[in-house]
Amino acid sequence: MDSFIVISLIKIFVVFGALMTILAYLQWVERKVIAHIQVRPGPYRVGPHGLLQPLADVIKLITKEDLVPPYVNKVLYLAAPFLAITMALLSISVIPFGPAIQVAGYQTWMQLTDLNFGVLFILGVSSMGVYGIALAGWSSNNKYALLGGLRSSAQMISYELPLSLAIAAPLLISNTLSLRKLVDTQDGWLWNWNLFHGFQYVSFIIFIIAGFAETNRVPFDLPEAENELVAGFHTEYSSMKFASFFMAEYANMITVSCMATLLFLGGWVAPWPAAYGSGYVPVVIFAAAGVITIWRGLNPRRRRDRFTFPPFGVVFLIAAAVFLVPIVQSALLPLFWFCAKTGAILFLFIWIRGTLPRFRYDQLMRFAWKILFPVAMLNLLATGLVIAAFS
Amino acid sequence: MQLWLIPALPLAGFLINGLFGRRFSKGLVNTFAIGSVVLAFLWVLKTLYSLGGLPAAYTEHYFTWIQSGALTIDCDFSVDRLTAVMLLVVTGIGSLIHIYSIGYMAHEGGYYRFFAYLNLFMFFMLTLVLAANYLVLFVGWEGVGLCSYLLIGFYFDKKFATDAGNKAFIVNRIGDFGFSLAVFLIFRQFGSLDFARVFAQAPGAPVGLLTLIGVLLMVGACGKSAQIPLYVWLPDAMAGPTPVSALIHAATMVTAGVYMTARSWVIYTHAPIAMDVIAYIGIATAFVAATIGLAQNDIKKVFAYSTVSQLGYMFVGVGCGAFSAGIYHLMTHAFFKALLFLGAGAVIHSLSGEQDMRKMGGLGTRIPWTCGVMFCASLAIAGFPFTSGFLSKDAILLAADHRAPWIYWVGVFTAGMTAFYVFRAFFMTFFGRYRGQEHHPHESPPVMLVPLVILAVLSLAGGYLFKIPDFLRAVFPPNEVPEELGPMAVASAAGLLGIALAYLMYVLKPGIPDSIASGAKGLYTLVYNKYFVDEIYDWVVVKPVVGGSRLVLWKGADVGLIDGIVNGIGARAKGIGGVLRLAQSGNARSYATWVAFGSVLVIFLMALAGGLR
Amino acid sequence: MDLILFLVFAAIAVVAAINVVVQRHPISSAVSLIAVMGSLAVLYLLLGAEFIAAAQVIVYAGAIMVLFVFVIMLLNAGTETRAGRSFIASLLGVPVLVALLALLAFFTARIYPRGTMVHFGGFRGGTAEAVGRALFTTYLLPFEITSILILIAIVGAIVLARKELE
Amino acid sequence: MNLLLLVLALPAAGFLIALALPRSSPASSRYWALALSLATFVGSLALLGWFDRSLAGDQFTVNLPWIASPEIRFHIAADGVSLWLVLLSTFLTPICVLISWNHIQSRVKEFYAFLLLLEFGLVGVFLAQDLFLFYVFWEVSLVPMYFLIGIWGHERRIYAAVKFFLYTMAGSVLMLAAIIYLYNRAGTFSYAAILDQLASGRLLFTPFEQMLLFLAFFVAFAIKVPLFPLHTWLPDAHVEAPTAGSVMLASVMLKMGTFGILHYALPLFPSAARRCAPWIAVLAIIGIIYGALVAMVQPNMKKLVAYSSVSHLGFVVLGIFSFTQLGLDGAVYQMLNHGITTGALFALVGLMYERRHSLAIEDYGGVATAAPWLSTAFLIATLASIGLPLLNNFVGEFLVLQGAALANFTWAAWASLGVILAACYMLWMYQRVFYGELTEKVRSHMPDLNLREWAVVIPLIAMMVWMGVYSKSFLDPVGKTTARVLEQTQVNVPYRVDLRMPARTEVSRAR
Amino acid sequence: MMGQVPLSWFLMLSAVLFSLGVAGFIFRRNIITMFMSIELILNAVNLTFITFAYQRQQVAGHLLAFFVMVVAAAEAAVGLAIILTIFKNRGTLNIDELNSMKN
Repeated sequence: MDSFIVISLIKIFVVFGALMTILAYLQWVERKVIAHIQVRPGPYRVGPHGLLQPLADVIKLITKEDLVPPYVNKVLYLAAPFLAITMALLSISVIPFGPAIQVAGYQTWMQLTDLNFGVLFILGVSSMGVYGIALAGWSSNNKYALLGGLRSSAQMISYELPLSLAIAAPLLISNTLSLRKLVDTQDGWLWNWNLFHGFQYVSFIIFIIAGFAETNRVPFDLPEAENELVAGFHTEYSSMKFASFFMAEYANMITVSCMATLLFLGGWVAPWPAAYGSGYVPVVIFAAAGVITIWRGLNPRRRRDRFTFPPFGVVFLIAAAVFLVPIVQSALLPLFWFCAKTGAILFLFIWIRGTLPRFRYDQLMRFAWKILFPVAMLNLLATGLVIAAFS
Repeated sequence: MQLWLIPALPLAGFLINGLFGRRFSKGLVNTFAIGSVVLAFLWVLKTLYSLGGLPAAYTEHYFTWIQSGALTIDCDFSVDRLTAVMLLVVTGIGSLIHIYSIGYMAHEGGYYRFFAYLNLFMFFMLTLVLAANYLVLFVGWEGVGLCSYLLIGFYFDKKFATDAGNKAFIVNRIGDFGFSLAVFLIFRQFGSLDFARVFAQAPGAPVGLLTLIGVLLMVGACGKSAQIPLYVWLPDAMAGPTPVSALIHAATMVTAGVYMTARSWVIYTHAPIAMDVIAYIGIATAFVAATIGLAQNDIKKVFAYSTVSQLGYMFVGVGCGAFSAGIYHLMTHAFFKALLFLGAGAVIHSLSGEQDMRKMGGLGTRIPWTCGVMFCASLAIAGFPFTSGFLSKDAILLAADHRAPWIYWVGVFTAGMTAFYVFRAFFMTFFGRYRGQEHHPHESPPVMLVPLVILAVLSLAGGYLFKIPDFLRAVFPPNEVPEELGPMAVASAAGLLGIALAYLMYVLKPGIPDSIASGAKGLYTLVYNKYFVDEIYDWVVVKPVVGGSRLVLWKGADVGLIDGIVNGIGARAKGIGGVLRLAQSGNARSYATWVAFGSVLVIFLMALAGGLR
Repeated sequence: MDLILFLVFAAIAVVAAINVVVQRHPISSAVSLIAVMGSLAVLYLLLGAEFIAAAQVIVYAGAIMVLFVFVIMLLNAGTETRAGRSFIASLLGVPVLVALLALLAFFTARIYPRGTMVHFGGFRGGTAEAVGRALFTTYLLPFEITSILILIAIVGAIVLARKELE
Repeated sequence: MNLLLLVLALPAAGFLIALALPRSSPASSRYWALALSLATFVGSLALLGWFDRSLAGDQFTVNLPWIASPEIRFHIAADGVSLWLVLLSTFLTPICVLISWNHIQSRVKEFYAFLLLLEFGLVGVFLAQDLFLFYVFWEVSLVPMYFLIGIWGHERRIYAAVKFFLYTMAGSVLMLAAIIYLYNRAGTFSYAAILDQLASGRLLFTPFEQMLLFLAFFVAFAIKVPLFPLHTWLPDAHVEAPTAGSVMLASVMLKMGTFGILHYALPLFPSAARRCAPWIAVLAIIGIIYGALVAMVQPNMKKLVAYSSVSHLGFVVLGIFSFTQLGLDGAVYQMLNHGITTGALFALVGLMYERRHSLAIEDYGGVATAAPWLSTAFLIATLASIGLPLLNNFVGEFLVLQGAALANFTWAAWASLGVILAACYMLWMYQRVFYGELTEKVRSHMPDLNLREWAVVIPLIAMMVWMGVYSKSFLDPVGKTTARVLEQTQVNVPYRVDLRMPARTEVSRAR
Repeated sequence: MMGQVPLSWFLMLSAVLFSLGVAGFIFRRNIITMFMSIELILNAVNLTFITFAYQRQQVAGHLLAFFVMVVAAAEAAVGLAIILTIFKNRGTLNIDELNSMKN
């Protein structure tokens, strides 16, 4: 009983810390990726390859003057970012990163808590996420903000339907609402993943698109369209409150990616069974990464690389070594696969932001209602029929 | 034998003229109108000829008109001697008057309409006389009423004309009321309406019922033949063109009542009371109408009232069992009264529309032909010995004498009055000086004179040409009245007296009438105003009915009472919406409160009802 | 444990509900109502109605209330005006409410003097599976009918909205 | 394809088509309505052709299951009476279409849609053989009339429409209650089955029960007829209704009531009917005289004709409750006559309204000079309606009165007063409207009939003459059916009260 | 035993919420707020359903609640559309100014 609470608290701290850093560095990653897409170095000054940039940003945001404009509805103005971030983080709490592990004799799951209706929970929480933006837009008593809020709420309601429908299909296949069981049903080869196993390509794509919309990412970032709405719903926000909106956005991205992973890509399950050496993939990858970095460090293109790359390479090699330790393997391998898949989807997010332009609002809505929704519907119907046929 | 052709021909004339007459020339209209009637006349002659002496009724069946349960109304025509007489009178006189109308109506508008109506009338009249059962007779009965309505209202932009038309139709309707009731009773009693079957069973029927039937039939006859109390329409009917007055309101239609009662003689002979009623009504009408006739100044009115009183005579005849005498007088009356009217028409025509005798006078030299024929007619109606009128009237009076002397005496007195006022009119018109404004009276065209002359001959000699009583002896029960000279002499004497008196008062000493009038002022005004009968009817019947139904029934009962109740219920229903007016505040929150209140109440009641246990 | 949960969230619910009623501004009421719904969802969980709880959050809090907020924002409805008054409401309202509450309380107290005690997991029939099964077997007809109802509602809403556009 | 179904389906189809037609081209809906109504009429003529006049019973029966539980069947059939009433409605609908041609300018397609729906309902009412189906059609026919009055009526249309609706509903609710009670007792809505149970004595009502049921039915029908105290909706409805509405209302709709009495109230509850007969007859006679008197003083042509309808329908009721072959035949015939004649009158009044835009009598005068043919047609209609022989009404009135005389001579005597008064009010109106000096207003506003109006008038007049001259062609089937009704009303049910009326003896003697 | 909640408390809670909802409906003038009060009432009723479902250990109550939600959703869609229309036509959301129901 008590141990349960203790473990839960520990897990909470661990996950929270990890999540925060990930959020911070996700920003860094995004800037880097987009920079390289646009063929420029990106953050480079603060720390090696700007690795300390997030830290700097955090300091900046915290130390910035936190001004509350007059004529705003105080309570809601203050509540909005809090609400946004809370809802964003809340959904993380049911997401499993990996299977049960043994820590100091305690058997626990790599998951804050398991609800056997976890998917519903996430849906509910994410649907609550609207309020953050909507209230922010409304309470800051500014017509751009209001418009942003309106747009976001409309957009989110609209895209929540295809999202849910897209989710429903894989749920039908693996016949559970518990994220954990969801992963278990996709164990084994990668053709057991719902994506391939149930031919859920359509719903996967729909899910990704709707996910973009839900998280107000490009090309669906109408609520904060700078050139129309001067940054939309968070125009009036500054410093930490502004940051919390950002964090909420990235947290949502992570949630969506995790959901995608769990629903379609088999969660932490390796593409093929460990018996066939899937366990050595991370070793190989990290080793290769280490070798490459060291090689790049030995004959650098920039002066600094000579000092920065070798340590990285060493770190990678150590990581590779760690993956060879049998005790931790059970814990790390699933985590690796999970992060890999999630990371891939996050990269997709960033990549698309780097490439696609923004929709026009009516296009957005028409797309949601006239294309996504019917297609999702049909897909669900087809899936249901197939399942009914084969069971 | 194609009896149906007889009415069918005028009907065809009516249809042709009625539908296309507007586009026809007058000649064409005449051709169809007169042609059809004359053809009908000829066809009648041929029929009668080929039927021979008509020992018994000859009937033709065409189709079944109404068939329902036990009731079967066939469209049958039948001819017996009575019908034959009527046919001859109707078609003969009808043809003459049609021909006369050519001249008379020459300058009137609605030429084709006039002749169409006349033809229609001929059709219905012939149907009436040809009918073999009461309902077909009723068809003609109503139809002639319709035509008289149309023709009286011929000048329909004149209100008095249309009023007269309505009056005629409605009064007739009142008569028909009695007639139809009689028909119902007849069917109820005999299970049929065919004359043959009815009369065959009549002897066996209860006398009371027969009497009732007879009286009701008489009511119908009163309407149609302008007897007391329903005679009021006839004088007004003079609003129509004069030929109409001659044909319909003198010669034929008004005699339909007489014909009908004579036709139903079987019923009457078994219901003596009914016959008495007829006789009384007849004599009373004859007398009253004659008295009114004494004081009229409108020439047509005079003849109208004389018609009424002559009809009275006919009913006296029928009522006294001398059916043949009645029919006899019907025929002769048709001759001379038609002649009188046509003559009057000619006078009016020559004075271009003047009808007031006080504005006439001295026309005898100006329009001698007219004067002559009018004289013949006057003699006939006055019962001058050995004229046709003399014969028929005496037949009636003899029968009356035989039945009830007092009727006879009244009749004689009436005859005297008749002679007086007819000749009064005659003298006022043709003798003395011309009193109208300067104007050149012109003799009528030959197309008008020829019929007049023919009629004149008939009214003088017609009684001898057609010895109706002998001819009808086969139809009617023997009613042997000894040919006594006394009554005849008295009657003709009365007539001559009347003529002499008129001559005295209007030719020799024109001052007398006024002195008499001023002498017996009350009496004179009473008579002059026709005993105020119209006014009395107006005050007693019309106004109360109309006013009553407007104020009491419509505004009162309908709108006030019934609708009041209905709307009241409606209003109450509206009020039920809320116990308090408050509940209708249209305020949603109040409504919500009421709902809440109600639910609380319900819960509470549930609690009381045992939620507590 | 359960007791604490109940008390906490019941308290939240009641306070928020009061807030719904007393707040002058519709959006504040809306937010409070969301709070009510959230706490109710928790109570549902406590009662073992996990599916309904989720549905409560998704449908009510996530969809319906969003609509409300959306409309409020769209109409930019300010604090309500004092114009107009309902005599009846001000006259009968309070007593009626008191009576209503009293009656309801009385009945519950009377009928459930010591009804069953509620503890988490006391009822496991509320899983999505159970609900779904019931929904597609016993209650299939009403379920279909609700679909029709929703269709009608959609049509009606569209029609009204279009009319509003003109 | 059963003819009845065809006759019933065509108007329904027309209704749908009319709705489907584009609002933009009213002409198309006019032509469609005309075509469909004519097609319906032709169909009903075929009905007439196939009808076997030698039978008294139902023909062209269609009996399909409609509602499983409680078992309600779509059971329609035609007998000698309903046949003619169906023909009447299908005959008048195209005429209504024609008279509304220019009269209706707003919401044309809806108007014609409602007109056809009305026809559908009316035909259904006359054909239904299942009590519930009958009730359904009854209400179906009520609705479009409500809208016809309420939308296209004159000034006080809403009041009139609501009044009409409430009156009729009040009645029909009673009837519904009675029908349901019957169902509870008989276990079926099928009219034939119920009659059969009654005849075989399997279904017995206590006299009281029967009286209540009879009254429930009768009041519903009497309101529709309308019988004397329940008539006040009629004048308003007529005055406010558009011409076509008045025509359909007067000519066909009122017959629903009398048809209902004849077809349902009598055979179902014979003894109660016979016990009530004297009272109802008295009411009918009051209606006759009262309606005539009130009509006499109306300043408004339509109101006058409306009240005259009250009077005429009084004859019908009187005939029915004389319980004699003649009376019943006359009543049915009078229904048809009144349909034709009053229909014609309303149509003509409507034509005059189109010209002069007034219904007030004093706004007219001298029309006969301006429009001779119009006034001729009106005169013929007038004469028909005052029962001139050789025109249709005479036959009906004569039969009714004769029948009444067989039943009770006093009734006939009183009722005959109505005939006199009819002459009074009709001729008086005719005089004031058509005769007299031609005023300038009238002259300028009164063109004579045009071709379309001829097409309206000619058939009506032709029917008047035909029905007046050769009634045999109509009375045969009617007689068969009425005889059956009469025989049904004499079915010897144990508690049958013996009727103490001269009628029976007279009838037997007349047979 | 300790730590458990009497069933009736849930019912009490629902009663309170219900009354609050009614109060909101009666005393608020803003249509939207009144509408929200209705939702509150519905929620209260749902709570009752769920509670009874627990007491009777039957899922039926949940279904009722579910249907209530569906209906509420539909109602919200239409109702809000109506409110929009009203606002566009009348320019006010105050129920007391929308008294066209009066005669």
